[in-house]
Amino acid sequence: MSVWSDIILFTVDLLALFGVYLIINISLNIQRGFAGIPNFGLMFAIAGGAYITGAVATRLALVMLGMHTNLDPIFDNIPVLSKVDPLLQSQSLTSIALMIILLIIGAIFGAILGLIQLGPAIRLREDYLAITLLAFAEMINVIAVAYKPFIGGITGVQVPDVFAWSGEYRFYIATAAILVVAAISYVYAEFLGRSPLGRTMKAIRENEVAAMALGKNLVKYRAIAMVIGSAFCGMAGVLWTLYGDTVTPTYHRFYWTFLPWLMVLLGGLGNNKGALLGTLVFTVLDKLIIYYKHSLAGMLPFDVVWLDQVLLGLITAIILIYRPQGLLEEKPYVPKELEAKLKSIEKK
Amino acid sequence: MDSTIDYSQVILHTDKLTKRFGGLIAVNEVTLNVKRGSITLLIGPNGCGKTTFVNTITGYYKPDGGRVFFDGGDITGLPLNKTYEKGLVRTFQIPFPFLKLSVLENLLVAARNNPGEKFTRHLIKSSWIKVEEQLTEKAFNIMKMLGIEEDWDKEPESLDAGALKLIEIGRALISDAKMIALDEPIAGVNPKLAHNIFSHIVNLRKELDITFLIIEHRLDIALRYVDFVYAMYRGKIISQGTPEEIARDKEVREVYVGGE
Amino acid sequence: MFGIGLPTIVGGLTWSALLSLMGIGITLLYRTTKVPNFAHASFVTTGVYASFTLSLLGFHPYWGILAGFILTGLEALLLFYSILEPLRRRKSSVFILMIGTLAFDILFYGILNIYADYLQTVFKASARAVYLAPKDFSIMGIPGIMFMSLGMLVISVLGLYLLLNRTTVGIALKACMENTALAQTIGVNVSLMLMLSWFIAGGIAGISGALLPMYIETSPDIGVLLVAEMFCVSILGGLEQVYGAPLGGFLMGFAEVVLTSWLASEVGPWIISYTPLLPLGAMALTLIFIPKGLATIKIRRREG
Amino acid sequence: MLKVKNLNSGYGKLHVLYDVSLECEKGEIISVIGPNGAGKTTLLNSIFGIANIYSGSITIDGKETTRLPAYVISRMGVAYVLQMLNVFAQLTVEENLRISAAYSKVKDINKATEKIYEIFPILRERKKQLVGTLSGGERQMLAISIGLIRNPKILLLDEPTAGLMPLYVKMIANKIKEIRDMRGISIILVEQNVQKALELANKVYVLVSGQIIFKGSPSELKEKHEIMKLYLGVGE
Repeated sequence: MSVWSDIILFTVDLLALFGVYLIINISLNIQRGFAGIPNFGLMFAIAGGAYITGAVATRLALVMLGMHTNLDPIFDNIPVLSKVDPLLQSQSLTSIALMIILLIIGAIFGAILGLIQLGPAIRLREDYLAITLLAFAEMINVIAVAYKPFIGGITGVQVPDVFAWSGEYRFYIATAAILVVAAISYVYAEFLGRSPLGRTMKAIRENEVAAMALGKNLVKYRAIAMVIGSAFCGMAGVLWTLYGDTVTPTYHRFYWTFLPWLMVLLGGLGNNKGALLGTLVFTVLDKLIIYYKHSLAGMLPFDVVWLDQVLLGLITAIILIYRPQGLLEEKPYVPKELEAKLKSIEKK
Repeated sequence: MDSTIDYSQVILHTDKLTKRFGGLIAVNEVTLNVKRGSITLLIGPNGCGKTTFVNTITGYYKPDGGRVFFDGGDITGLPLNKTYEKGLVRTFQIPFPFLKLSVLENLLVAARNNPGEKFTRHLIKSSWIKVEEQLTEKAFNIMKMLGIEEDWDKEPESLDAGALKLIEIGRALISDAKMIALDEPIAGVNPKLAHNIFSHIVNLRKELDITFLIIEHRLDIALRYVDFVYAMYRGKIISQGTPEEIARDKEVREVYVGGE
Repeated sequence: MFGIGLPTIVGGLTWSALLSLMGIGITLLYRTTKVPNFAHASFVTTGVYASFTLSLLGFHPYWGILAGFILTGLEALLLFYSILEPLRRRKSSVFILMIGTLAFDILFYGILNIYADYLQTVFKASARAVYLAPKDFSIMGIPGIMFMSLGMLVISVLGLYLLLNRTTVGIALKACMENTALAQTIGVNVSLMLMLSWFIAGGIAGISGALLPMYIETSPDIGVLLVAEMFCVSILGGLEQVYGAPLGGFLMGFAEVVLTSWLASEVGPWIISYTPLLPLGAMALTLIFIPKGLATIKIRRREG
Repeated sequence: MLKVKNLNSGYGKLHVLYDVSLECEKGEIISVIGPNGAGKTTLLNSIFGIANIYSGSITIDGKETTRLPAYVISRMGVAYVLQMLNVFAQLTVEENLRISAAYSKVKDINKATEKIYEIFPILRERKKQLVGTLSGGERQMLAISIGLIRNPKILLLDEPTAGLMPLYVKMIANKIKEIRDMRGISIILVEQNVQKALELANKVYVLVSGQIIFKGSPSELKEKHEIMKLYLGVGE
């Protein structure tokens, strides 16, 4: 019994992390894999989605529940939530609606942040661009820490628990919500990769000059890729916040920019299946290390979590040197829906 | 403007077009006309400014002086993608294939006004799949004509240099251009294929009413197929005329074969 | 002047010198290998733990300058040989090389943390909050770290200048920076030159790291925390000029210490929490608005 | 002196040269001509160890050099004058010459520099100038001098007259002959300028689409009207 519940807990925990990273990695794959934009500031939109949730979720819940209070939802966060949460717990539909509205807000806010990043993205060369976007992303943390009315400074805020209605199944439902969005982002990215829009993005990635000579407006397509990608990142931030029902301005580029990059490189750029595989391999590895942390802890004179970094660094270096195309290589797409057409032409 | 020329017959007209790189004047006040429906050849030795000329009219470079008129409008200084929209499409001397796209996709991506490319419509497959099918058919016809239809699903990486040249030309053809500027379409191509390419160009001009401006090094092959020739040397037009006139031109021959 | 006291000026000078030392290596490596080196983070942290270890063993922490230089130089060589050379041989893009330095940095971040944990368990030392300033000397009330950091900066810049202008090896290194292909044709062993530049750049980063705990409290995270700022210093100073980094370092160091301290007294102390925006914003703006001077023009020109 | 045998080479997956063989004796000028993109520069890059060699062999004085790194080949007495970016623009003329001499077997650098100035007097006038300020022709002379000062056995020249004014073309051509006669070194000259190439060469190779389609003396090539017309764009 306890073994099973352990396994189930492990799996649910793993799936939540996997789902959030899948959304982010798919987004990176659209931006870098398809459109060739080396977004080293993924964290910008992810943290943006998370922080905007912290900033508006409680206010929004008050409005949706028709509650009035003189307390400030940020500075008097706990007292306000102690009134909001019990009410929300009994209203599953309002909770779901709140979640969906927050997702939309997160997507829009993420997209706006993506457009801000576009400034450097159309001007700079790859390596400089990466550093600039990285610096941009760091700034959102500085502001979130310094400007207290946003999400309460360094201590952060709690957000209404939109999954409370599911009681003891809360984490299952929350995980399911993450997986649904992850599935949508995956299916969408697959579709995009086969649409003329995705094809044009790839053409720009392959050769900017040739794409321009074929009439493609580089800025426009970069903007589209940034907006789509950043919207997904924003949603990932929202979901991660709702999953843990709290947010602090401690989003770190290591977890929210570097890891996604390494996972996508591991799986293979420009290929959604690769992104999926890379995410799976990494999250399983990560969770296993944490899971076995305690059994190893006595044997080693250091915290086992650091092995995570050592392994990750090693694996990435090995992949870069020995299999730069990743585990799954990008292949040209042969359109299935056009197959009938192709056959009839070939016969002629 | 020159009063002896009928400008309604001219699709491309440059007026004292100039492009400098630092102290070097790569294109020096070049004035030339390309007649609608013609195949016009621009020749000259290496480094004489031919490629820079094409780069400047199509907007890869911004000119430092002079104007470019195309199809009745002023296109001076428009960027590459805008000159494409006006109907002026160019190929590159070194082929720039999209390496991770199949040959078919390389052609499809070059098509004009594809509704599936629009952010607002890409999710609605029914709005673009018809166009996509038509384009596929068109692409196949072009590939057949160029003799690369066998390779339609291959990555350009696996093909030889000649085939890459043909993809480059195929992309220009599918774009419904009014005029195509070909930058050394037969450089590094064996003579038989080179003649084939030129025969195709002649046919296309007849069938599709496309104007061609061709930059070439290999006069022997090119001269047989063209209507009018400009010869360029050190950034300037030094001679112009029919292929016969050019072949007889003393100055051209001296420059071209590397005399002093 | 503006009511700023001597300690602020001393702090500004020290911090500027330390930042400059960190930036020099990034610029040097960018000039020779064309790669923005993310591993500079762990280079600096390695320097920190070099002097900390020596102080645990009973030496004066300033011996860490020497140890940090050598150790970190070797670490840089390890990165060069294990990751960058194989990638360069495969003709990987600069971007992939950059990811390579990131991978190495993450690997070493783990190793340094393991080492810190080890010191903590074995020596019972506070290896996650390293602060060695109490061991520093002082001259007329001014902490020795100011003299040491400025001195090290002068030595590094002077040393680089002499190397690059007065020695054959240095001129060959300069030749490599300008045109690797041409340097090869005149018989310069390019990979040896690159190796040299990695050793020097790593070594100087190690020196800055060794000095760091004499000025601020450090931890295994210190490099990661400072790496964006290091890039900022290097980029502000201009990546095309090896000696540009100190310019960026002093601009940044003074802005951070002196300017904010002045602003805090004039506008209010709340402004201090926005200080980190300064380097980040300055870097982003430099890159976006004056990329030309930094040779960062986007469009790749393939033919003339 | 130099023997290239059944060379197949290129860059990564891009196969450029197919079964190319070439021989060069001491004191000879070999011209390699052919259309754009035929693989002429790749041939020089292969000899110099920059391109990827798939099969075949290259020997210099009987010593195999096929897979040696460029700087080793350079120190064995091969000087390569690149077509473009062939001088250090941020160094002075003299620094350019000295750095090249410093990495060769030349002992007395001052004497070697002096010799170069005798061949190209204009460089003496410019010796303190930054190379970025030189004219195209002067740069080309410096580029050749950078190779020459190393006292090489073999000099590889990649289109030394491309894009130059006719005055300089003539001058450089004369210098190339002078160099051969004076030092008895072998020169492999890659040219687009067919006339010049034929005038200078003892032996000519015509390279088309990565293959040698002709090998012989300049006068023999002039008889081959077909080749001259089809591939080189010369003749009626």
